[in-house]
Amino acid sequence: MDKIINREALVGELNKKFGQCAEIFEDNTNQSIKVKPDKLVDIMLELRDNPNYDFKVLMNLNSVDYPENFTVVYHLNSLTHLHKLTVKVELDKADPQVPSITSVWKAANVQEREAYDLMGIVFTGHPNLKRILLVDEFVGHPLRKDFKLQA
Amino acid sequence: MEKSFFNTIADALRNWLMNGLGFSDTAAQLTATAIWTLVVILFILMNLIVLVWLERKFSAFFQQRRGPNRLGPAGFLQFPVDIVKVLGKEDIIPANADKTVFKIASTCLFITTILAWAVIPLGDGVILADLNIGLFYFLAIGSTATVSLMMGGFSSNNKYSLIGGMRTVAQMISYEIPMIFSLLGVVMMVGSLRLSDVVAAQQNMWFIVPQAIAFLVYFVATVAETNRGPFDLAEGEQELVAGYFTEYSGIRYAIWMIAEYGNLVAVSTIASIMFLGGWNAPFGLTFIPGFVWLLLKIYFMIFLFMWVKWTYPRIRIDHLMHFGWKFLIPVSLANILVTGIGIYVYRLIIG
Amino acid sequence: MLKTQELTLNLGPHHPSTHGVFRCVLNLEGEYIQKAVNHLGYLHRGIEKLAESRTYTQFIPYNGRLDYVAGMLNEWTYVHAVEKLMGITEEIPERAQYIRVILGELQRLASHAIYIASMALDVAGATAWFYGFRDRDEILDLLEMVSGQRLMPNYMRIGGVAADLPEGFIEKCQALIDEFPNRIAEQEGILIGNEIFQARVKNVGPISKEMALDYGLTGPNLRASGVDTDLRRDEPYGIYDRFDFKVPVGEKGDTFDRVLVRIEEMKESVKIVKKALRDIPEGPVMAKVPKVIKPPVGEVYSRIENAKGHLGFHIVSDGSTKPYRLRIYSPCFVNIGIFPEMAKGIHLMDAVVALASLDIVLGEIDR
Amino acid sequence: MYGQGLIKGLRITLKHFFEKKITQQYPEERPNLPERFKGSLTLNVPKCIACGLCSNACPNHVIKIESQKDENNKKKLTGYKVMLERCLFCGFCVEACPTKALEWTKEFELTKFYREDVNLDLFKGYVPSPDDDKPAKPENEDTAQAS
Repeated sequence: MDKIINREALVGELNKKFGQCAEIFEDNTNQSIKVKPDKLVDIMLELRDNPNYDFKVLMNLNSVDYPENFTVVYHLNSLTHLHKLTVKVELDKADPQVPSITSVWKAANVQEREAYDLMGIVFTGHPNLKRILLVDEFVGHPLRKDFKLQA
Repeated sequence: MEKSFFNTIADALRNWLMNGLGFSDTAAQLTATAIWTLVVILFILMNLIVLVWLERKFSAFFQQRRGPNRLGPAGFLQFPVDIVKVLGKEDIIPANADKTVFKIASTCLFITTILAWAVIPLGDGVILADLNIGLFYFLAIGSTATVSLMMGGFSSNNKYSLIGGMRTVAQMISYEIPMIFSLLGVVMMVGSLRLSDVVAAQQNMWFIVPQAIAFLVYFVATVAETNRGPFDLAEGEQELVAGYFTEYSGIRYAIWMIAEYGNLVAVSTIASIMFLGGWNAPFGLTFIPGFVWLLLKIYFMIFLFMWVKWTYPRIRIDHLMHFGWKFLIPVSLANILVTGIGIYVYRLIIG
Repeated sequence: MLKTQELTLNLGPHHPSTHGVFRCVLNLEGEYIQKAVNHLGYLHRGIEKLAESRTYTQFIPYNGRLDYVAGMLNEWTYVHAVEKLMGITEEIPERAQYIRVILGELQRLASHAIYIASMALDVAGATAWFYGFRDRDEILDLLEMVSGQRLMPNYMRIGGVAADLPEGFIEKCQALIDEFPNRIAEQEGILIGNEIFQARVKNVGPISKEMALDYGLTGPNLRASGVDTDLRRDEPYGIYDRFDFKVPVGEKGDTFDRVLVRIEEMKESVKIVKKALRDIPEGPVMAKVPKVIKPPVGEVYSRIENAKGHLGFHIVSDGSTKPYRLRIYSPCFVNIGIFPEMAKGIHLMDAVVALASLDIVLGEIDR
Repeated sequence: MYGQGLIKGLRITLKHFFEKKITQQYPEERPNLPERFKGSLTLNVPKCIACGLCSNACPNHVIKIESQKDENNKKKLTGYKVMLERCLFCGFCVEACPTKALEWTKEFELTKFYREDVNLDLFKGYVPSPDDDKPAKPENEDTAQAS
């Protein structure tokens, strides 16, 4: 099974360092934290570079269209400690904007473009935020729940 | 014996033209030459039919497949049928192509191939023009083939063709040199550029024995000269789709193929003549005519070409250049030096 | 006035060596690449959106359409994710676990055989290509025997596998697995040991350890760069903790290392299948799961070691019969992101080889 | 020594040159298909109880079932269509069938000249009248044959 990181300590240290930006997110996986979008890049850098966490790998970058908000989900993995962490950022339904973390992991580049393409989340500071899978003229973002499917 | 046989036919033809039809001497000579040219073209085409079939069969056998086997015995008639198909295809000329050059490029290559065949003997005395500079003529004509490949590459208005054409020029010019140098050793030993003299000098020993290195250099250089794998960079289908003939279709494409296979047969024939004793029969098996021996040797060479092509991956262009200039040319030059010393020592001993 | 200019070359989408409909715009200086830009999406089918209108069981066949040369592994990833979401990973019957390992490793062999084969074709070694596809075809025959299909098996089920192994499978599989080391040796003889091939692939497109982690490479590509990681060993799923196998790791991370790592991995896979065939117990192949799969509300991110890298499924369940959101982390999609970086400054011929060495499958990239 | 690999490669290809060839001569030599092969679909009509489970199991909704209630208030099949052009060949329908009426055949040459011909009409046209108490008989003998 996955190794569980001590989230209380992690959140405490993050909050101490960057000021009330992270909190524990309760779900069934027991490895999620929720952070505020404006401090995201700093937190990710800390998570990557601090040897206590050492999250060298961005496993997955996902975006979910919940009824109340858009959530961008970052799955992190550490090759040395073999523990995992899920970082969630909740975004406003009307104007989903989140800072890009391409400067932290280049792996985020294509995944953020995909999230922009299919979910319509704007990653500010992304070097090349264009549609990646769909054509440039495409209207709408298919993975949103309000996207009308045509047979 | 054989010489008389073919010469008798030629003489009979000339006599018949002059006496029977009342041609003048020059006219009879010209007509006989024209007929010979037709025979050569026919020979190339016949070879082509066999070669395309062989190439497909051999590649299939190397790959544990069966190859063509539907039309005719063992699929032998597949190629004639393909030719008919190709003739029926639309002749597509790309927009903005240099139309004139595009049209004549493939024919130019075919012409050089046929011209090269003028001095290649297919048996004792079976030759169109037994020039005293036969080998020189062959090499000189062979190097003009580069121009037509470049024409095809440049005129197609296609980036892949352009890169393919550029690669061809670089490659063929580089590999011309070791090819010529490798043949020089043989020429030095014979003391003549006439191909029939070269064959005559191999009565007792084939030149592959004293000139083994030259044979290897020649083999590698000709693989590059004929644009066959592992040196088929000009076509380079993995990155250049089909190289200089990407845009060709129908009969023009077929002419490229005919010329390429014609070149392949030509260089194989030269190899057989220069190194494998030409129409001399080995082990005293003289009851088989020399013409057949020569054909066997040619096809042995072609088998070698195909074997290599269907085993090796393609070499990279810079490695190709390094290999040509830094390895093959020094080796062939050293071979010339050793041959020269050898001849000098031999003369010193014999007196 | 003479002047020079950069040549813009469209590599693809219909090009022999882009392994599908991948398009790359190259800026060439001579034949050296100055800049490469990826263009994806020619095969986009919206499988993630499709999943939202299919039940959990009904989505299984679509996995074969992702990475169509390793369908069995994809299905395994998906059913493993759903099982994890439902919390029934421990209830899968022994026999089903062994069947999954056998078929998964066979599929990995098939996928790597294709990798070696297409690598050979991209350096114009057509004969080695045929040998690779011959080996792969024999594996596919086995998969067909089990599942009825060669590429899209639809054999894994949530809670086990669809049916027991057919009669005669064990013997046939044993025969093939005993023969397979010879096949690998043949590929090593005709391709890997060939000096021309080595000259073509050595020092081409090297990826350093840091760069590989930064760009999120996974699987054999990451291991070739010298990162010692394998999910089968580090986070054993299924019954992989019972198998003892080496994890081959490269040194330089160049194309040759990527090929070698896969060749070594094939040898290890053969060992795993051999042991699994020896140890496979009798018994049921399906756990007791409800007919209608209704996972509890929640989410799961589960990944397993696919042939191309870590294939991950992030499934968000709202307690209904259909996934609320299903995200496929596709290894090829992320791996291809490094190609523009790799291609910078190398020769056009090398770019084709470097692209092939990433082992991309467009069905998975574009989803 | 440099060149060893080259010679080894030549040896391997030469060995295969004289080996037995492995290509299947397809139209004459039929492939030996396994028992579970998923080719075309066949319906054993008398067994079918028109329950609709196959239609429900299908991810792409390619199966259309028409049925009528007979005098005993039992469902009777009046039409069974498979839009094979959208079929994934996943086999969920065959697995779902409670009476094993729907089965795979080993027929794999499914290409047709016209697109409409691809779709299967496994059962059609037979509308049982109230006074007809004989079991439903397939009209299209060759496609609906019980295997």
